[in-house]
Amino acid sequence: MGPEFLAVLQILSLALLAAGVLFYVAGSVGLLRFPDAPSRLHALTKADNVGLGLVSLAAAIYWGEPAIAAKIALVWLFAIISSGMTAQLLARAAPVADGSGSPAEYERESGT
Amino acid sequence: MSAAFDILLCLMILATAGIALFVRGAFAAIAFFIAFGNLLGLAWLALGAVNVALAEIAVGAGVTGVALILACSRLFELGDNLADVRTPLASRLGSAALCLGFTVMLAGVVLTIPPGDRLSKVVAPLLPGLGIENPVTGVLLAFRGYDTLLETFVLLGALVAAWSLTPDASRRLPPTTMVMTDPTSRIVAEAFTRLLAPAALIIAAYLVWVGSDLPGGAFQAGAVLAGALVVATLGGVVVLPRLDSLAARIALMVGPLTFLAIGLAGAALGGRFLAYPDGLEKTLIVTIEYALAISIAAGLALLAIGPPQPMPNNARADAR
Amino acid sequence: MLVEGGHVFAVTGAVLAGLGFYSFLVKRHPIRQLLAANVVGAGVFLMLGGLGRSPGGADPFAQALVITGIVIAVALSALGAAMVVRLAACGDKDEAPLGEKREGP
Amino acid sequence: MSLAPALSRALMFIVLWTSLSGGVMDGWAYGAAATLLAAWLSLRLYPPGQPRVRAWRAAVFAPMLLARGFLGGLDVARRALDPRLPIRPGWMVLRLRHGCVPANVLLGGVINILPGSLAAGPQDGAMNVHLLNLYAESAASDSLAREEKRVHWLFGLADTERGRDE
Repeated sequence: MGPEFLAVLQILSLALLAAGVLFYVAGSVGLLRFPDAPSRLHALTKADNVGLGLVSLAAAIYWGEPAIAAKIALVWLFAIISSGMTAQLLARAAPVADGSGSPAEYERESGT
Repeated sequence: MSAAFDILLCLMILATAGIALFVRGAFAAIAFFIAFGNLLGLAWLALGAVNVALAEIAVGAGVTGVALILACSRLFELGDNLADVRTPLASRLGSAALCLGFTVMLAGVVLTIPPGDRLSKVVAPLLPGLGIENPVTGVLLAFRGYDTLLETFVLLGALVAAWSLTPDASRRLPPTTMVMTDPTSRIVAEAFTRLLAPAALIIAAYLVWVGSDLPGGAFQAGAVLAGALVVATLGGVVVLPRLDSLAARIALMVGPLTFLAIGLAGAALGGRFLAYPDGLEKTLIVTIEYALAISIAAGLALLAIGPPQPMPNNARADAR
Repeated sequence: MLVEGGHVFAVTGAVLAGLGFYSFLVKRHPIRQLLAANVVGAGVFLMLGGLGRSPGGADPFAQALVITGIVIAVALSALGAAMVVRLAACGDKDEAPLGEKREGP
Repeated sequence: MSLAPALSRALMFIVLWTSLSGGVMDGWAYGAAATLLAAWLSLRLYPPGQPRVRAWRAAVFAPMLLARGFLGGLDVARRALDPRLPIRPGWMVLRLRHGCVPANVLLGGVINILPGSLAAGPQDGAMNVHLLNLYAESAASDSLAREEKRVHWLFGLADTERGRDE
């Protein structure tokens, strides 16, 4: 591996990092702009999954070791699985967040 | 570049802390407190302290957040509206002046101390004898063994104190039911636990093992397991133990007792209390860490969930 | 240079401690006070961490101390939360709940 | 109890431990102990005999999922950054074709990664799905049905067991 190759890798990892951060920014913009709680969850889960993926990829390329790359891939995989699961729980509770500050208030309003 | 990142991070930390401290609603305050804890974890990463970052995110933000949210929803059930009362203007102004003075003084003192890593020069030459490459684990278990031992007892003591708040009437009741009442949410938490809890076990075991050479350790592993336990409880996979459950007591005591036993053995073998015999340091420290991880997991999960609740009158019937 | 790398974090820690104290004094709900105490603690930890920073890494002693501190803070916060709930549960029945209790003169 | 499920799960956890430890053999004893414990826990929590994820099918499924997850992120980022905010959020109901709970929960997780859809957990043989663009409802319901087939394939479920547990 010549120095040019390493420089290319560095630039690639920086570009991936920047793209990942852009996705995080887009997710946060969506969080602010979208009108209701479930739509905000769309923005958070999906954009942040991709953001995390790109940042992880950037880190894996930056370190350049297969062992570290495997670990980073695992982190990404578990993060995606748990965000898919928690998003289901949050989507279930989303009307609560839309209604008012606390779960019990929502239940009182909906008469359950 | 890095300085700009540090400053931006610090501003975000201050902003989230400000919202967490002064926002109107209690639930929003806790949500921002958790975000604050995660950003604080990033700050620890920026400071090069990966161990602390892991502990802050998992324990500081996660477990404290769970405990506070549960406390809030219980208070809400008890009829507390969690509303905040405005303090009189005069006392607010007085407090503000006091705290401003305090902050300025503190920051002034801080700025007179040049940052520097002066103690690692002391620690580094002592580590090779231990066989432990992670200086933080080395400090925690070899040089500050007394502190760490007592700390595990503080955790236990806090749990005993929290449990002692249980009124006599509900002491013999089944423990607080933490199972999600919404069936769909419960199904999701249950499936999540059944598919992933064993993986959490492997990750925790790895964190303890790697903690002797790299960032990780009993507290971080304990927090992972405690998280799995809380989700399992929410999904109804794990039923919380009664206060007099022997299994729960063994799980809570195994760490501190192993630590104590190895410490006393060190004293009996002619050394001093908490001295590890030559050549066995690493094995013994890893053994202590595994036992501690079990107790820390049980302790953190039970602390976060809180003591058995005296049921509000209407809910008593549902609680079987 | 007037401000060195770790100082940014140490000063942030000092400001956090000050903000936390102010919130502790003006917020009257015990849960909010618990939260404020946690922020004060986090600020003190950050001061330790910031001052222990050097280009070579972070001070292992400061790190170990902070990990101990975090765990103890969690234990005591959870105990505090349990005490607040218990107080609310067995408080005087004819008195208003915690949040309103202090509204009187 | 037959040995095969225990062995296949232990193998899975050995792979997990090895990729975490980066192949360093120092800790193999701890890894072995953790693997045994995890395999036992896994058999307790998810007894053999139920539909389960096949490892080689997961290896085919995961990359496809990641690719579509990327599209999902791209889609939502585009909508969030578009000044006109082209969304019309609303709920639809997806009828589930199988009563296998873990498969349905996993399907919900997959739906949350796909572009434009967010599942709110399986309930009584159906799943409430929130769409970011309700105009595309019929296209979305087709693609969700295809996704359900893929998850059934992942679990080795036959599609004929229509609404068994309803």
